[in-house]
This record gives sequence, C-alpha cells and structure tokens, in this order.
Amino acid sequence: MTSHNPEETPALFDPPPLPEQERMIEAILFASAAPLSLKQITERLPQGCDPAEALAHLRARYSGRGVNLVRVGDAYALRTAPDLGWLLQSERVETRKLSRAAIETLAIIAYHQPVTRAEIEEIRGVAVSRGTIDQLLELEWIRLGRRRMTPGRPVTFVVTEEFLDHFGLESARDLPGLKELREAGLLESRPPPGQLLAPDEEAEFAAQTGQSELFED
Amino acid sequence: MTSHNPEETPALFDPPPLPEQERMIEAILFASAAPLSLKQITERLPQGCDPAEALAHLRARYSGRGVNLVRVGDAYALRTAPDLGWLLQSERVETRKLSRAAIETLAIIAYHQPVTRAEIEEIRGVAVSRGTIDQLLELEWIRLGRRRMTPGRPVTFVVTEEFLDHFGLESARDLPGLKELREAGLLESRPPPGQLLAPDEEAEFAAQTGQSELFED
Amino acid sequence: MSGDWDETSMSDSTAARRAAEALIVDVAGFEGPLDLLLALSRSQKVDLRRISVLHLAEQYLAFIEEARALRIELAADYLVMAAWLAYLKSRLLLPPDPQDEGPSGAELAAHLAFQLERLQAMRKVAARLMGRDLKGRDVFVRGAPTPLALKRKVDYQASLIDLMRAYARLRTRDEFRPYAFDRSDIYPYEAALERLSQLIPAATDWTSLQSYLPEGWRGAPGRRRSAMASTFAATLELAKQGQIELRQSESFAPLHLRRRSGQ
Repeated sequence: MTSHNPEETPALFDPPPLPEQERMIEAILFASAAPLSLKQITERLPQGCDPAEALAHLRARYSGRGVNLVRVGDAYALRTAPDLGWLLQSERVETRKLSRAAIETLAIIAYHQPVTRAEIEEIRGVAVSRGTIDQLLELEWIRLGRRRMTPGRPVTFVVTEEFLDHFGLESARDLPGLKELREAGLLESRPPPGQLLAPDEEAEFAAQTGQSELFED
Repeated sequence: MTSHNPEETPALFDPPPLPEQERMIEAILFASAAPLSLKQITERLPQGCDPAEALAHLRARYSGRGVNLVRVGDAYALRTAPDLGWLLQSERVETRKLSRAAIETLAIIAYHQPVTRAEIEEIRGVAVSRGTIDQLLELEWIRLGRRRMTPGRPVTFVVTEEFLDHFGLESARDLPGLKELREAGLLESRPPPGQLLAPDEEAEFAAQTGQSELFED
Repeated sequence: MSGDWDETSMSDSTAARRAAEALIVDVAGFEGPLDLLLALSRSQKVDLRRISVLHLAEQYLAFIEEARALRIELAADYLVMAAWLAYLKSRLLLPPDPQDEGPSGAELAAHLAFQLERLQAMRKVAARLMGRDLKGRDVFVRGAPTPLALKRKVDYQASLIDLMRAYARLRTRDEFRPYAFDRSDIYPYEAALERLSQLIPAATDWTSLQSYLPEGWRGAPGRRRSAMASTFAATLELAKQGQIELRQSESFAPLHLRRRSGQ
C-alpha cells in the first residue's frame, strides 16, 4: 500500500486536471465490485487530487445511464440502473430465502439500532430463534455495536454498509418510512406502565429477562 | 418482476428508442462476467433492437473515458482504459481463508487479551506454531502487549485497531460472551446440564473480565 | 377466525376434527401471542390507535378457550398472555380502586396497543425494505471486477462470524472436559494437600479440621463444602503417610488433627 503524506512533498507534481481525475476514479470504481470509500479512492489517486469534486462530476455524467454511480454510506460504487434489472436476470444471484422472522429482525435492527436482543424480542413478542441473528451476521448485513452501558452490558446490533449496499440505501437515514415512524413515536423505547424502576434496573429488566413485560406480573 | 418473452409477442411492441437500447447494452456489458457476442447481446435485448448501431454509439460515448468499450474477438466488453492500468496495480489481492489454527488463536487473543502464548496453548490444548503468531502479527491484527509480571516475564498479545476495523467492532469488549454466543445459536452443541456454569458466572467469565480465571494466580 | 366455532356440531366428528386441524394450523402460523393478537385486531377494521383492547382481550380469550376445548396444546406463553389479558380485562371493567398503586387498566391497554402498532409498523417497513431494488436481484455489480496485475498481496479473509464460531468451538470443547478445575468454587485436592503439608509442622496441638480451611473458603456453603472435602481428603493422605494423627470423639463430631509426635 502506498502511503501518501501530503506534508512531506508539498507540490512536487501538480495534480492531474479534473477531467483526468474523473477518468481515474471511473476506472478505479469500475474495477471494484465492492463500494470504495473516499479515503480508499484518495489513496489510489496521485497526490493532490480532490476526489469529492471529480466524483460529483462523474455522478452527474452517469445519471440516467444504464450504469449509475451510487453512494453507499461513506463509499461509492458503480451499479446497474434499477429499472433495467429485468434485463439482467441471467446475472441474478440466488440467495437463500430469508425467513419472515429474519426479515423482521433485520428491519427492527435497522430502524432501532443499536438494539439488543432483548429489545428485538420485546418488539416481536417472541424469542429470537436460533440461527436468525447468525444468518444476518453471516450475510454481513448486521454487526455488533457497542455494548449497552446497563447492568448485564448486553451486546447490541447495528446494520452494516453491506446492508446499505444490498438494499440500495445511501445511509441508514434513508430507510423507508423512518421519519413517519419516528414522528408516530414508534421508535421510542417506551417502558411498560407500572415498571417504575430506576432507569438502570429497567434496562436490566429488559436486557436480562429477555421476555416481554406483557408476560410479567 | 416483469417477465419478457420475445417469442410470444412477435411485433406487438416497437423496439425501445436507440438511446434506451444503448443504456440496456451498457448495463448488460457491465454486469456480465465475460465478453458477449453480438448474438448474445441481441438475445438479451427486447425484440427488434439493433445492437450493432447502439453499440457503435456506446463505443463513441466511452471513447476517451476511464472505461472503454472494446472488441474481444467476436465479442464486446467494457474494460478499464489501457493507460490507467497502473492505477489498479496495487489492487491485486489474493484472498485466502485464514487457517483454523490462526482464527482460533486470534479468537483467544481477542477474548482474553492480554494473553501469553502459554495461555493460548492452554486454551487450545495444542502448541501454537510460530508461523501462526507471525502471520497474525504481519496482518497487523495482533501486536505485543505489556509483559506479564510473572516469572519469565512472558510477552502478551493484544488485538489492534486494524483488527477492530476489519471485524467491524468498536472495541474487543463488544464481542459477545459465551452465554450470548449460545443464545445466538453459535454454540452448536450444548453441554450436559451438570457441567453448565451458572449463567451469570459464565457471561462474566467470557465477556466482562475479558480474562479467564484460568490464568489468575 | 374463531367466529363460527359455536356453530360447529361437535357430534359431527369429521367437522370437529377438521375444525381442530384448522385451529392447530392457525396457532402454528402465529409467531407468539403478540402476533396472534395483531391478527385478531385486524377484524376490528379500525386504526390500531383506536382499537378496543377490551374487545381484543375477549377475542383472544375466546380463541384460547376454543383451543383448550379442542385439547390443543398451546405453548406456555399463549397461556401466560391469556392470564394477563384476563387480568387486564378485569382492570378495564372494574371501577379504578383509589387504593391501588399499580398502573391503571387504561395505561396497560394503551401500552398493549402501542406494542401492536409498533409490531405492525415493523412488519410494514420490513416489506418495504424487501421491495426495494436489491443488489443481485434488481441492481447488479460489475460482473468481471478487474483482476489486475502485479504486487501480489494476500488478503486473508476472516469474518466476525468465523471468529465467534472459533471461540465458541473452543469454549464448548472446554465444557466437555471430564473435570473442571477452572470452576471458581472448586478447591482442588492438590491445593489442600500442599497447604496442609506446609501447616503441619506447626500443628503440635490438636486443632479442628475446620481451622485449616483456607481464607475465603469458610463462608459460602458451596465453597466451604468443596474446601472441606479436599482438606479432609488431604488429612487422610497425610495420616496414611504417617505425618499426622486424627481424632474424633464420636460419629459426626468435629475432626481434630495434630502432627505425629516424633515427626
């Protein structure tokens, strides 16, 4: 890996002109199947390049084409235009069909992240079955977030960039219906009435019983 | 999803306009793993398309770009512009699965850090070869930690930022403990009931201390 | 869904059996009581925010009653929910007791309605997510990522799941070991023997076995029992070697030991 240190060699060479930078980025993105971050792109370009500007030009150039430049989290990738998917059925990747439980669990993680297993169970009203989390981890659609700083310090889950890429989202903020759900208060963690515990105890209750409070008495 | 079957509907629809055909070919060539012949392209397009003309337009559009439309024998493909090949040279990566010994050693270091070589061997039940540790050091997934203040002052190993980055973790403490692994269905076999540790003890054992009491003395 | 149960003539065994099967299928089709409640709530055909929880509770209880009458095995959580809903129903029907400190029936009902609404919302967005233009289904990546030249760099692949599975494998194997000295409440025999051997030279007078238990192993019953067993076994060994003498005034009386004279 070449390490560029702009401080060391200030202006030995001028950066290539913008159209040339655009060509270079086009080639780099074209060669990679996975999205590349701005940092990764910069590392591969000659010194002094400004990928952000060239990327904006490139994105405009590909807009409306059969291939588009898309943003995935902090990264960029070239992808075929969604309206042409039907033409490309021969390239279709058959993935293991996800169970309803797995899809719901994924949605809950995406909309409530970071979320603990107990919280997922509380929302679905059933235990998360073996293999569900496993499968989502394996697909690399979810990963571990920070542990919750409550007693028991439960593990949390968040969605990944691969998730964004797979579902064609620029960022987790672009999840469909996110704003409406938030406005309707459906993403709040609302403690059940009567559980007037100290916040810590409450979290512990939620985290450790792994049971919906519906079933507590 | 719309299913198009050209045989069924002979001339029911006009072919898409030329710019649309161009987009289609662009997407088809982009997504294809191998160059495609004129015949193969024609088969994938809606009826009545004239790929030759659309291809000529597409070729002109990509001329001078970072990606070019090239002819390979009888077939067509999108390829990185020859003058930009150097940009992708550092890209050549060969992916290999990490050996079982290496992944186990890495897991032990991540869960028990700082940990000495003798302790790793004790947990794995077999000697750890030099090559394994060297490989992990070279990958920059582990590094040397403080020496243990015990006789012989053995070196310890800890995981690196690079490790956290690769595995999408914010800290090694976010790794799930034994109890959580079991709940997530990652432990295939359950031990006989008599040999279970108390759940609390176990979770604490793996997750919170991050240190095995095996090694306390 | 359970509306026409009462019409079913139970004397007609075929019809009854068929009906029972339908109910089994229905129960099996639900992912827990909350899911069942959500399905029942649809029959009210109103916005979930205006749902009648009382009516819903009655529907659920009727459903469970039918299942019981047909001797259908219900998972415990369905029954727990039934008990809770019966309780909720009574809270909703009875005038609030000013002495009562717990949450009101209305509060409990509101929370249940919130849970149902949230579950339904998650279902809807899950469907919307799956309906997006998915990579590999509607949108495609470069089919031939350029495998370019030179600088061979081996990129070792290992994902988080590999790491966790490796660790799980190791730890599971550990749990199957025939003995487990790494359990924190076990005081090993070897440790007792070593400790006792060091203390014996000073034991010129009769002292009770208890007093030889190590610090920290005298309190909690589990730990004391383990330490006692190990220490007792160690005294037998030392007695066998002729290093100590043992004395006990009667059965189950405290055991005393001292260094054997002349040692």
